[in-house]
Order: sequence, then structure tokens, then C-alpha cells
Amino acid sequence: MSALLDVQDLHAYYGKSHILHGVNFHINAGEIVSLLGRNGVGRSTTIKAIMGDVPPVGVVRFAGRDIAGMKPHQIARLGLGYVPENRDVFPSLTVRQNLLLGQKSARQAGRWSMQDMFRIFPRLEERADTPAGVMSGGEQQMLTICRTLMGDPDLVMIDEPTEGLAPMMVELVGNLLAEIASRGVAILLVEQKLTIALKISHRLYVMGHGRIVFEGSVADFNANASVRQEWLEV
Amino acid sequence: QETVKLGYIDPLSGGGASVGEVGLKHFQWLAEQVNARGGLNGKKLEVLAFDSKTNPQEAVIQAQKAIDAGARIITQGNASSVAAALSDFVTKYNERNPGKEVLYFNYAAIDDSLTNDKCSYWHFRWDASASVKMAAISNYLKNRPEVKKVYLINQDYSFGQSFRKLAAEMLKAKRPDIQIVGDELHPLLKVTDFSPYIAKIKASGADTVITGNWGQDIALLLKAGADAGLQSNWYTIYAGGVGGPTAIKQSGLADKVHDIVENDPNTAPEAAQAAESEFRKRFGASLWYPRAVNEIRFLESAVKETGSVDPKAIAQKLEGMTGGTFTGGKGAMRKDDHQFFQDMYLRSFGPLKPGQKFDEEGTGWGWTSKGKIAANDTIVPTTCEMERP
Amino acid sequence: MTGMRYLLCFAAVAVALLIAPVVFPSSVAITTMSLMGVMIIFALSYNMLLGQTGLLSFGHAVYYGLAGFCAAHAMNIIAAGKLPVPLPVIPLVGAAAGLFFGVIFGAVSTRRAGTVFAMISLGLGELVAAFALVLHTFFGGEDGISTNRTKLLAFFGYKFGPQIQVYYLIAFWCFVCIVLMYALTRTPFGRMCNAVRDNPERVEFIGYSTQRVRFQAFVLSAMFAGVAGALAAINFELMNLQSIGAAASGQVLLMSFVGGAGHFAGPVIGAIFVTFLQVSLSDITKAWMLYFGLMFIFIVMYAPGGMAGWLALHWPLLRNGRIVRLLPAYALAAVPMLGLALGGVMLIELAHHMLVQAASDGPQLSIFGIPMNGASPWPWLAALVLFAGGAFGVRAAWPRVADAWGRALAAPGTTKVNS
Amino acid sequence: MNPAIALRDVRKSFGPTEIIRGLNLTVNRGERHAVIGPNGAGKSTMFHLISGRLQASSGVIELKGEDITGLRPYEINRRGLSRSFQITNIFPKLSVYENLRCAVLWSLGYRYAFWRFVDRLKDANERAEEVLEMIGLTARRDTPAGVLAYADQRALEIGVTIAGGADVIMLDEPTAGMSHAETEQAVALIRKVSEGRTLIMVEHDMGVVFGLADRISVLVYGQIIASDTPQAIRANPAVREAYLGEEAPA
Amino acid sequence: MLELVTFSTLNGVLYGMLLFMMASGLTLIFSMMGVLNFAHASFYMIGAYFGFEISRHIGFWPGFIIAPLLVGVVGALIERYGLRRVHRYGHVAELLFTFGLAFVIEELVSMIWGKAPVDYRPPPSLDFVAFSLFGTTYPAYRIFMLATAVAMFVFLILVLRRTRVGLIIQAALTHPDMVAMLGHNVPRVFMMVFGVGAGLAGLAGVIAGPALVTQPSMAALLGPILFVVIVVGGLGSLGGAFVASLLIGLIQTFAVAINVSLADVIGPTAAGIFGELGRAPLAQIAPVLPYLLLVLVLILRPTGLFGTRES
Ligand SMILES: Nc1ncnc2c1ncn2[C@@H]1O[C@H](COP(=O)(O)OP(=O)(O)OP(=O)(O)O)[C@@H](O)[C@H]1O
Ligand SMILES: Nc1ncnc2c1ncn2[C@@H]1O[C@H](COP(=O)(O)OP(=O)(O)OP(=O)(O)O)[C@@H](O)[C@H]1O
Ligand SMILES: CC(C)C[C@H](N)C(=O)O
Ligand SMILES: [Mg+2]
Ligand SMILES: [Mg+2]
Repeated sequence: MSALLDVQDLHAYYGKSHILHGVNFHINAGEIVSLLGRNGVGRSTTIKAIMGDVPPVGVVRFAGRDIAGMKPHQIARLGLGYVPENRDVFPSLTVRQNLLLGQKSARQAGRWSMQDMFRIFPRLEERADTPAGVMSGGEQQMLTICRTLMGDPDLVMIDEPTEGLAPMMVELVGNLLAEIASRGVAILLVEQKLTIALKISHRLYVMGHGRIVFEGSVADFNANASVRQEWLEV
Repeated sequence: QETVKLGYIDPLSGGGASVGEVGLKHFQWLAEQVNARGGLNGKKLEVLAFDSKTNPQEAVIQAQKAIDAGARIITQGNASSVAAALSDFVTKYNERNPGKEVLYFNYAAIDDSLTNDKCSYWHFRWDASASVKMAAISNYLKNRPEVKKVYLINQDYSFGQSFRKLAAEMLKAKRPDIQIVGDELHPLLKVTDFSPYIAKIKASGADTVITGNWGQDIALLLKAGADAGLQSNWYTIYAGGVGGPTAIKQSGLADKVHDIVENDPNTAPEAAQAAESEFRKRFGASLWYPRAVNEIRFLESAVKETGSVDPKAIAQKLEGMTGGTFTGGKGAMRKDDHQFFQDMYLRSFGPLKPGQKFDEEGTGWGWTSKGKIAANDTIVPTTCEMERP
Repeated sequence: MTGMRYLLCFAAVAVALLIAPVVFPSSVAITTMSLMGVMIIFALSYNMLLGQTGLLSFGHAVYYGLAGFCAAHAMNIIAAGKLPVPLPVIPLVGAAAGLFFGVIFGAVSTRRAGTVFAMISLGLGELVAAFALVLHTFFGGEDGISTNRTKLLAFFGYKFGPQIQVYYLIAFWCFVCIVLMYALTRTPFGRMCNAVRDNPERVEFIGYSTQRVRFQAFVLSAMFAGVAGALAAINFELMNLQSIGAAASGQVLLMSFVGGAGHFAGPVIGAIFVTFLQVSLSDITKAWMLYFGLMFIFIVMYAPGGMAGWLALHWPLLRNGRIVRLLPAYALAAVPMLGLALGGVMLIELAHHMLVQAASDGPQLSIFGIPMNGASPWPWLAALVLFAGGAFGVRAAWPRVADAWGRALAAPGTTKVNS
Repeated sequence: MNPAIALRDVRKSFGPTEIIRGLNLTVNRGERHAVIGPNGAGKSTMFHLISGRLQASSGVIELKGEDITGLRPYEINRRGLSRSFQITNIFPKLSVYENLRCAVLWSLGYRYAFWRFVDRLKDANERAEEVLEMIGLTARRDTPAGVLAYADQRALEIGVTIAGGADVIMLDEPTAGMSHAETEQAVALIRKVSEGRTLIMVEHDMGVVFGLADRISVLVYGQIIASDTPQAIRANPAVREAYLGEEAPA
Repeated sequence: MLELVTFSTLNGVLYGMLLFMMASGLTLIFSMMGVLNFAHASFYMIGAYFGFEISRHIGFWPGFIIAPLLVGVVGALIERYGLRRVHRYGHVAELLFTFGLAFVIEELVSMIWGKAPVDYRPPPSLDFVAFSLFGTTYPAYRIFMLATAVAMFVFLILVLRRTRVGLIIQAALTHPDMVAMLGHNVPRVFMMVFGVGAGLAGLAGVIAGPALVTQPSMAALLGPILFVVIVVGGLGSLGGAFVASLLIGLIQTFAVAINVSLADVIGPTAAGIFGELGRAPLAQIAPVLPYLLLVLVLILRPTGLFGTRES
């Protein structure tokens, strides 16, 4: 079967600075894939390029369609979900309204209902009617993830979901990711903390110098320590 | 071949635009005729238009521009507030720039103070002053017993205020029995809906409204009156302005709306009527300002007689000058205050009577003269003490 | 910039002010330049709010106008009482008045920032304007308050009758105010204004009260507006409602933004440019309001940093001479642009003539001195071709320009500009 | 001598929900004090209450023995307390240098002065340079703060906080979103600037917390459930259960 | 007296409704998109002139339908090819854009239809007396205006309740990219909202034109008062705008109707304290009142009467 998301020789630029130098990778339906790498190597940029937030140069196919050059909202409507790293909640809207905006059309029943979200993060239900802007850092993080899920994507790209989360929460998020996958939604995970990445991922990619420098299963990754210290540690 | 430049400074935008535009047409038309007759002592008369936005300060700036552009005569009419500023400006300018004097011809701003306490040697007014017009109206009311309750509504600025004062005084003197049931001042050219005022007039039970309103303020006032079915008599100065006749017709106030001007097209002599028709054909508006015609006529002859276009000479000549007016009567520019005196007509508006030629705004209604006031009977005293150079 | 550099700049300004009347001696020019001087002060004072402190005000004319009226009254009183006060100090009266009203209204309005402040300023502006209509004795109603500058006691023999003398009086105060207002931006207070503009919340956590900063900025800017107002009174010898109303407030906002609120010099450029247009445009064409509006729309759309911002963009390139790399591209773009402009102007003029004048004056008109007949299709066709062709050309040329920019900037050694 | 900061039975509710529910905390002078706790426990809110951004519904807050309850942020800051924000909060259009210089002006007594030039204020400029050096942004001196990379902005956030030389410093998740390398630098910086001062810090990175803190308080559901030395906290089962979970601190 | 009160009320309500018809569009644009649209009154003017032009050729009723639509389209185009570009430069830029726009529109209108008022009349079908009280007649046309305004109010309430447009825009103001990446077509929503807002103003124009004057200065005369309405009512609150419109409408008319000055109320001392202000009859102070209201409300309750947020 052909991959759900297939990225070939992807380049990206910020103004003049060349960030991605030909990234190649793919994700199959229902798969959890982690994208590792040091800060500033270009993982977020990769995701943004796929979403069309940063103009992509190269081939990006999603569900068989070439989406490079499409507008972000078109791409999103094809079933590609994105959870940004810097918690872009809509501050003036309430938690509930934020979640509502996650849905692409007012009345659309997908894999996820608001109830599911509240079940997973009861905290959100407690705060459902407070403006998202005043929520705690961690709560905002939870909200961003849920908001994207409300759009019922077939693939979610999550950028550093555990940033600023308390250790307990980190585990919670780990479980959520598992649940997401269990509903047949593929995941592209960008993480600092290897812990959950290694725990839940089916496959791993490691980025360096704006390229993919390692691809393999968790086992392969653990097997060759050189990758780890060359590309991840300092 | 050099030209004599006439700076026309009046509202060409905003609420006064409708009046100002027509005024401009008058002077452009007159200039053509002068030039057709060989110009002012051989020189072409050219009209430069400047937008005063009915605002004194703006007008002063424009006057400066007109002068910078070479105009030595400026003319203006809307409104008295602006006129006061211009008169003051011109006076100062002339005293500061000897040898470069500028004349100011006022063709419509009729607040009395301009020819009394504020009078200036360089200012010449070709329209009858507010007191003249009010005197005519009040005299007419003397033998109109049906007028019992009068409502005054005027624009809140120099002219409106003095007109209102004059009305009160003169009525008191000539018809003490008349009761003034309302006395209103409203912002100048800012009111969009006069219904509240009409409601008030109705409530006051007035049978007659006297107003000096002009421009959109008279049109809208009459319109609102029509909407509310106000059936009172109107004594106005500017009901003939744009939109006025239409509104009157709408409210079916046959022969109830009056105005006081220096002409009655339907009884005017041949020449005047010919001019009237030509003007209407050409510009689609009535010839409102015969006084403008007089102004240019007198200018022309003053130039002819002095043989120069030097403002100073012209001014001297004009003082006390007499001559024929547009309507065939005699006109005189009084020396003491530079106020022009001419025959006036009190008219009322209604369905065209047999033999009447001119209707207004295609309403099929027109003006009928109720009485002519000979120039001599319009003369009012002045307190002007003029400093002559 | 070093202290020396400032001195040079200001010296240049001073010289420019001095010789301007020599370069443009016509009375039109001098009248215009006097007006510009007043407007420069007014616009700069406004930008203390908009550009420096991030306060959008719709009522700045209030301080300009009120001060103007006070100055006018002061002049009349002085003249009447033969008081030993020469004209050149009248602007101080204006400053005092501006300060006074700044304190009063500032206390009310600077409690808040953002939209609320903007709306309060709008309200106060209209409020004062409306009251002015009622209070006849002070504001003189529609007629306004007129005065006579020559009636004050002579100043070293100068009575300030002739416009030229007034020009130099204005120029003097203009210079003083420019220097002072520039100096202000370099003070701790000036810096805190910028901080408040950028992030009022954080300011409170480094020891400053945003309200106090806003208030102080407001009062000072009102004071300078007052100087401008007084000079206006001297220049026109007549103050009336127009100087207080929303129109004047809007105009000063326009000037600051079009000139470039992000740069100190912006409002100066804006004041000169806008005043020039207002004075001259109306003589050149009857449809000047139309051009006026279009011009602003254009600037807002294509030079959001205002004229100063646009210049600042080129400054570094100018410094390191890379500007030359742009010239070819610019030259290329200039041609179609010219076509576009010409076509546009022709269309407007033709339309205006046919719609407004033709009825009475016939279809003959002349554009740029070229006579043509608006009734015949040819001029229209020509205009359309020019316009469409120009538009197309610009579209085609634009990538080239952008590209040239890219290369010029990418080249090393180009320093970043910040206001 | 009285503690740097003391909160007594402080409460804060937003509408119906009470977020801070009778919070008591004492931070002694000169100690590095870490506050940990689940997300939404009220750590940032506590910071807001102490620094005057929010007003407590009830209770007393003291700074160096002085009651500061209900004072405006700038008044509290002038009394020697300075804080950073969890979500970066600097002056984006001003250059890095200006950011720092603005931060020192008040403490050097220049207040709202509009009669002297900033460039001539020797002490202010020296202090700014010094901090610039300290946070390692000398290279970016004239860059508008808004365009700095995330980590650099966090560094500047800390810089602005400490520039005024306040003797009580509060940092809200200073290292959030930083890489290990950056985190280590940050920790070093924090250690340096908190020399001889009082430091209160919220952190989720246990490495940092246990590396830096002299004492740790655990805030859960608006109450301090424990306030003790790192060892004791680590040992405390309640804390493990409420917060640390399985992950053993580094 | 009763007569005066009745008619002042009627007139006040009518004027209020007229204000509301425009304010409603402006609330959409200003309080949702944050655009201080100074050209809003200009759309109202275009509406009137379009209505006039159409009524000349095919009659009032077609104009009543078509003109607002046209204005809406014009608005949408302006958003698409002008405002959208300016949007990213911030509110002041947007504001000045609409500023210039107002200029251009006024000039174009007076170019095409002349400076003088045009003769735009109510349709014969509505040109009769609805009822007459105390000998004063009340034109049916004015009743029709009232009805339309109310209908408009209901329509808007429904639209805003049923759709998420409000949410999308509010979110997009701060995080446009994020909203887009959730699958919403932000630019289109903005264009639609602006179009609808303009269209509403247009409708107001079509209706008000015949009742008041249709002339190039009609926009400038109504401009600022609209901001008073929506700010006093509270940004983003349609109900607020509605109430505020009525409030100001009534205040304005009654101020004219009532013949008292401060002096009459608190005795001659007033003149002492307030000088002329004390002596001036309320009618003359009328223009001041809305702005007084605005300032007071903003100082005492910055969110406006029914508003929830400050900006
Ligand atoms: N808006 C931007 N403008 C210019 N450069 C940028 C921008 N955003 C990111 N960069 C640069 O691009 C590079 C990659 O950034 P990116 O955010 O993709 O890194 P990352 O792998 O996500 O690291 P992290 O998210 O952990 O910081 C970094 O060097 C960063 O400085
Ligand atoms: N202004 C407010 N209105 C309503 N609720 C608020 C407000 N401010 C904070 N809250 C709520 O108070 C709780 C505590 O928030 P706070 O930011 O203090 O958490 P925190 O301990 O800092 O969590 P984190 O570690 O995730 O930052 C959160 O549930 C938040 O939603
Ligand atoms: C032309 C007129 C309308 C001017 C007005 N009568 C005035 O004196 O102000
Ligand atoms: Mg990243
Ligand atoms: Mg927090």
C-alpha cells in the first residue's frame, strides 16, 4: 500500500536562510512516527512546510494527492492535523469555543467528540467556559492537542506536546497518543524528551543539518548508540 | 493679453455646495458676457473658483490663494460668517500691502453688521441687508390679520441670529398683537432630519413660520414640514433655493410660502426674462442672483468711467454710484456703508397662473409677486463709520 | 548616531528653514511654507502619541484648536490693553493652554490605552467641538474669533504684517519644537514611551506606571500642539471651529501616518507633503479630493511605513552604494508606472469633465495642456490603453524589482535599520 | 530577620472557581526556592498574586516583612521584587540593548526624567552592557527583540527580570522549551544572578529543580502540600503520587 | 404636550432605527474585524444613490433589493483588493485606508450625481399617510423604515447565533495562520463579513435616502455618531448597538423638543456656574449629548453598556 504521507526532497527557507536541505520520509496510515533531532535542526519547519505555513519546495503527497503549494486550510481539510509547538490557543475565546473551532464544519461528527476530550483531560471540562488565554501553560498545551483532534484528522503532526507539562501530565499525553493511534489516526511526533517517543513510536527518524540522518524502528535506534550521541546529545 | 481675475470664494463642497455651485455658474456666465462685450477696458474677465467649505478660516486661506493667483477682486456670498472673516481679511491685507489693494464684493451675505459695526471701505454688498428684507416682510404682515402665531426658526450663526432678532423687534413694532410662539436656532447646515423641529412647530400651534434658512436647511425644513403635513404660512428669504420648490409642491402649500428677493421672473422686463430663459436652458437652474448681474454691471461701468481696473479707483467710483438694475429699476451703492439699494419683490409660490412663463424645478408651480418695494422704501439707516484711505 | 551628527542634522534643518523663502520667494510659496511650519509642529506633537507611545488619538486637534483660541484672545487682550508683550512670545501662551487642557483631558483619557483611549479621544474631540458651537463668547460661534497680529507691540521694529515676517516667526518656533521633541525621544521618559507602546504590561514589572507614562506623553504632546495652534492663530488671525473639529484631528493623523509614524522625521515629511497637496492640488484639478483619497489609499497599501519608512528601506543601500543595483529594476518599473499614472489621470479628468462641466462648458478640455474632445472616443481609448498597459507592465516588472531587492539585501554588509 | 516573602492564607478565585485555596508559604532571604506542582495547580497565579498582576481575594502577602497586598505591580517592583513570565513577555520592537536599559532605568532613580539623555547615563549603560554580557546576547545587541530565536528570547526574559538588580527574583519556568544544552547555560546563568539574592522559581524540569533549589515547595490545587529540602521532597510519597509520578528525577 | 411627546418618541425611535441599520453593519466590521471603518457611512451613501438610480429606471422595489446587494459586492471587492492587503499592517493602516476610501467615494458620487441633492422619493405604493394624530400625519414610509430595521436586527441575531463566523474572525484576529491550519478559509470569511456589513449600510441608505436627503455630504454628517452607537452599546454586542441606537435617537429628538436650559432646571445660579452653557436651551446642546454619553460610558464602563471586551 502507498504511504499516507510521503515527503520527498523537501526544502524550506526563511527568507534567505536555507533550513531544510532535502528531507525524505513517509508515514503509513495508523502509524506513530517520531521525528527527533536537536533544537533548531528544522523539525518544526518540516511540519510547517508540510502544512503550507512555510512555502515548501519539493514533493509532499498526502493520501495520494500532491499538496505542496496548497493553502493551509485546504491541506487541513484533506485530513492533516497540526498541533503547533508554541500553544497557539485563541486567547479571547473560551475553551469550549476553541474546541468548536477545531471542527471544520459546524455540524460534523468525527472520531472525536467534545466528551472524549473532557474525559481524557477532565481539567478542560472544569475550565470549559474560561477564556483560553488565562489558562495555565499546561492546560493550554492540552487544549491545543484536543482542538486539533476535533477536526478529525487522519494524520496529526504534534510538535513538542509535553513542553511545560508536569511529569504526570507527560504520561497522560503518552497515553493519549496511544489512544489516538488506536483509533486509526497516524501520528508524526516531534519531541525533546526521548522517553515517550521511544515508548510509543513504531518508527523513528532523526534529523541533522536539515536532512534525515537516521531511519528505523525503536529497536534499531536503541541498537546503535552512535546516532544518539552524534545527533541528539550535546 | 492680460486678464482681470475675479476670485469666487464660496462653498463648492459640503452642505452649502448646492448654493455655491449655482453662484459660480452665475459669475462664469456673466464673465462670458462681459468678455463678449470686449471685456473690462479691453482686458478679459476671468473667474477663479475657490472652495470656502462655508468656513471662515478656510475662506481666508482661499482668499490668500486667490490673491496669490492674481485676483484683485474677490466675491462671495455664503455665508455671513465667512463674509465677516473675508471683510476683515481684505481690510487688513489692504492696509498691509499698499498699492496691492483688493476689493471684496459680497453678493449675498446679508447680516447687517457687515454694513454697520463691521463695515469696511473695501467691502461692497449687492444684496439687500437682512433688516431690509425683514422690514419688507413685516410691512407685508401689517395687513395680514390672519397671521396670529409666529414661529421663528433660524440657523445658529451671525445671520440667523440677527435675522431672528430683527423679526422679533419689527413684528413687535408693526404687529404687537402677533404672538411669537417659538424661537429656534439650529446648527448651520448640519441637521439631516427636521422632523423633531416640525413636531415642535406643530405643537406650538403656530400659523406662520418665519425663517432665514438657506441651502439644505430650507429644503429639508420644508420637506419635513411636508411629511408631517404642516399647513402653515411661510415667510422666507431662500425658499427658492435647490429643493425648496419641490418640497413646497410636495406639501401642497399653494401660495402659502413666501420669499423676498430683488426679482420676479414672471413680471420682469423682456431683457431680464430673455436672460432668465437662457440661463435656465444652459445651467438647468433659475437665475437666483440678479444681484450678481448688478454687481458685474456696476463693476463694468465703474471700469469704463475710470478707464482703469485698479481696485482703488474702482472703489472710489462705486461709492454712491447709481445705475439701472437687472429688473429695470434704479439701483444705488450708498456711500456711507457700501450697501446697494434696489427694488425688492415679495413673492409667493403656487400653481402657475395664466401668462406666467417660469415654473421652478419642473414642478409646474412658480413665483407670483405679492408686492414690489421700491428701492427708496427699502432704505434703512446705518451706523457705519468708515475709515477711508 | 553621535552627538556631532545631531548637531549637523539640526544645522541643516535650520539652514533649510532660513533659505527656503529665498529659494521660493513667490507669495504663494511663503503662505504655503508658513502653513507647513505650523503643521510640522502639529504632526510631530501628534506622533509623540501615535508613533512613540502607541496611542491612537482622534481628538488631537482639540489642544491645537483650544490653544489657538486662547492665543487669539490673548492677542486681542494684549492689543486692547497695550500690554508690553511682543507677538513672538504668543506661542508660549499656546503652549500653556495646550498644557492646561492636556492635563485636564489627559487625566480622563489616559487611564486606558488601545481602542478605549481612541474612542474617548474621539468622544472628547466631538464633545469640545460641539460645545464650541454653544459657547459663543469664547469661540465666536460659526464666525470664530478674529484678531490682528500687527496690533501688538513691535518686536525690534517688526510688526509682522507681511507674511514673510510671520514665516520666519513660525520657522523659528518650528525649529525650536523639532529640536525639543527630538531630544525628548532620547530621554529615559522617551524610551519608556516606546516600551509602553511595545508592551505596556511588562512596563509595570520594571517599575513604571504605564498610566503615568501615557499621561506625561499626552500632556507634553498637547503642549506642543498648543504651540502649533498659537502659530496658526497668528498666521490666519482667525480661529474657528474647523481648527478644533474631527477634520483637523483626522488630518494630523493622516500626516503622521503618511509621513511615517515609525520615524521621527516621518511626520515632518507628512506635514510638508500633505499641506502641499492640499494647497496646490485644488488649483491643478477640480477632482483633487479624488486624487487626494487615491493617493492615501495607495500609500497605505504600498508604503505602510509611510514615506519615511520607504526611504529608510533604501537608506542602508544608499550608504553602501548598493542602491545602484536597484536602479535598473526601478527604471524598468518606472515606465509602466508612469503609463499607469497618466492613464489614470486622463480617465479621471475625462470622466470629471464630461460628468461635471461638459453640460455647461461643452466637451472641450485640455489635460497636461493637451486639448482634447471628451465626446470623442479617442482620448478615452488612449487613456484606457495607457492605464491597462501600465497596469500590465507593472505586474510584469514587479518580480524584477523584488528580485533586485533580494540581491541587494542579501549581499553582505547591509545593516538593519531600526527607528 | 523576617523572610523575603511570606504568604498567609492567601485565596484567589476567578468567578465561582477558587484557584488559590488558603495558600501559606515562607521563603527565607538568600535561599533558592523552587515551586513545583501539577499543571493548573496555581503556580503562575501565585506568582501573579505576589507580583501584583492579580489581586488576592483574601489573605496577606509580605515582602521583606512589608505588607504588599493590593499594591500595583510597579509599586511592588520598586520595593525590590522582580519577576519573569512563563510566556515570554519582552519589548519586541526595541533592540535587545534597549530592553535591558529600560529595565534598569527606574532602579537607578531616573524615573520619568525628560530633561536628560539616556545615552549620557553612564551607570545605566554600564549596567545594561553588563547584563547583556551575562545573558550572552552581546552578538545580538541591536537586534529587535521580537526576531530573536525562542531560546534567546527566554534568555532576554531573564535578563530583563534581573537587570533592575532586585533582591527578590521570581522566574516562571525559565527553561521551558529549551534544549538540554541551552537549559544548562540557563541554569548556570540563574545560579550566577541569584548569588546573594532570593530566588523563587517554577519549573517542570526536575533536573533543574533538584540541581538548583535549596528548598522546594509543592503546590497542588492551590495549596502548598509540602515545603522542604530536595531530599525530603523526593522522598515524600504524597508528592510522588501527586506530581512526580514514575519519572525519577535526574 | 402629549402630542409633542408622542411624535418626539416616534421620531426618536425612527432616527434610532436608522442609526441602528448602519451601526449593525459597523458592529460586524468594527467589533469583529477590528477595522475602524470610517467609510461605513459612505457605503450608506452609495446605497442611497444606487437605490435612487435604480428607482429611476426600474422602480423603487427592485432598487430596494438590488442596491444593497450591489453595495455588498462593492464592499467585498474593496476588502478583497484593498483592505486585505492593508490588514497585516495593523489597525491604523486599515483605518486610514477607509479614510481615503471615504474621500474617494464622496468625490465619485458628487462627480456622477452632482453636489446638489437628488430627488429620491418614497415609492408611490408607500407614499400615503399611515395615520394622523392630533392633526399631525405620519407617513407610511416611516413605518416601513421601522419594520425593515427590526427585520434586519432579527436576521443578524439569527446569523450570528447559527454560524461560527464570529468565532472564526475573533480567533483569526490574533492567530490567522492557526485558524487556517484548522481548515477555515479566513480571507473568505473576512471578505464575506465586510461585504455583508457594507450591504447592510447600503440597505440603510436605500431606505433613508428618500426620507432624508440624498446628497454627497450625507455620509460625513452621520459618520462619527455611528462609532458612538457601537461603542456605547458595547463592542461586539448587537443588542447593545440596538439599545444604544434607540437611546441616542430618543435623546437627540427629545433634546430638540424640550425647551429647557440648565438655568430653568437649577435656577439662575446655573448661568453663574456654567456661563452661557447654563442659559443655552437644551435644543442647542443636543449635538453634544451623544458624545457626552460616549465619554461618560467609556470612563465608567469601558466595555460599553452591553459589551464584554474592551477592544
Ligand atoms: N521565523 C523564522 N525566521 C527565521 N529563522 C527561523 C524562523 N523560525 C525558525 N528559524 C530557524 O530555523 C531553524 C529551524 O527551526 P525549527 O523551529 O524548525 O527548529 P526545531 O527543530 O523545531 O527546533 P526547536 O523547535 O526545538 O527550537 C532554526 O535555526 C531557527 O533559528
Ligand atoms: N484570569 C483567570 N480567570 C479564570 N481562571 C484562571 C485565570 N487565571 C488562571 N486561571 C486558572 O487558574 C488555574 C491555575 O493557573 P496557573 O497558570 O497558576 O497554573 P500553573 O500552576 O502555572 O500551571 P502550569 O504549570 O501549567 O503553568 C488554571 O486552571 C487556570 O485556568
Ligand atoms: C447666500 C445666503 C444664503 C447667505 C446668507 N443669507 C448669509 O447671509 O449668511
Ligand atoms: Mg520546534
Ligand atoms: Mg504556569
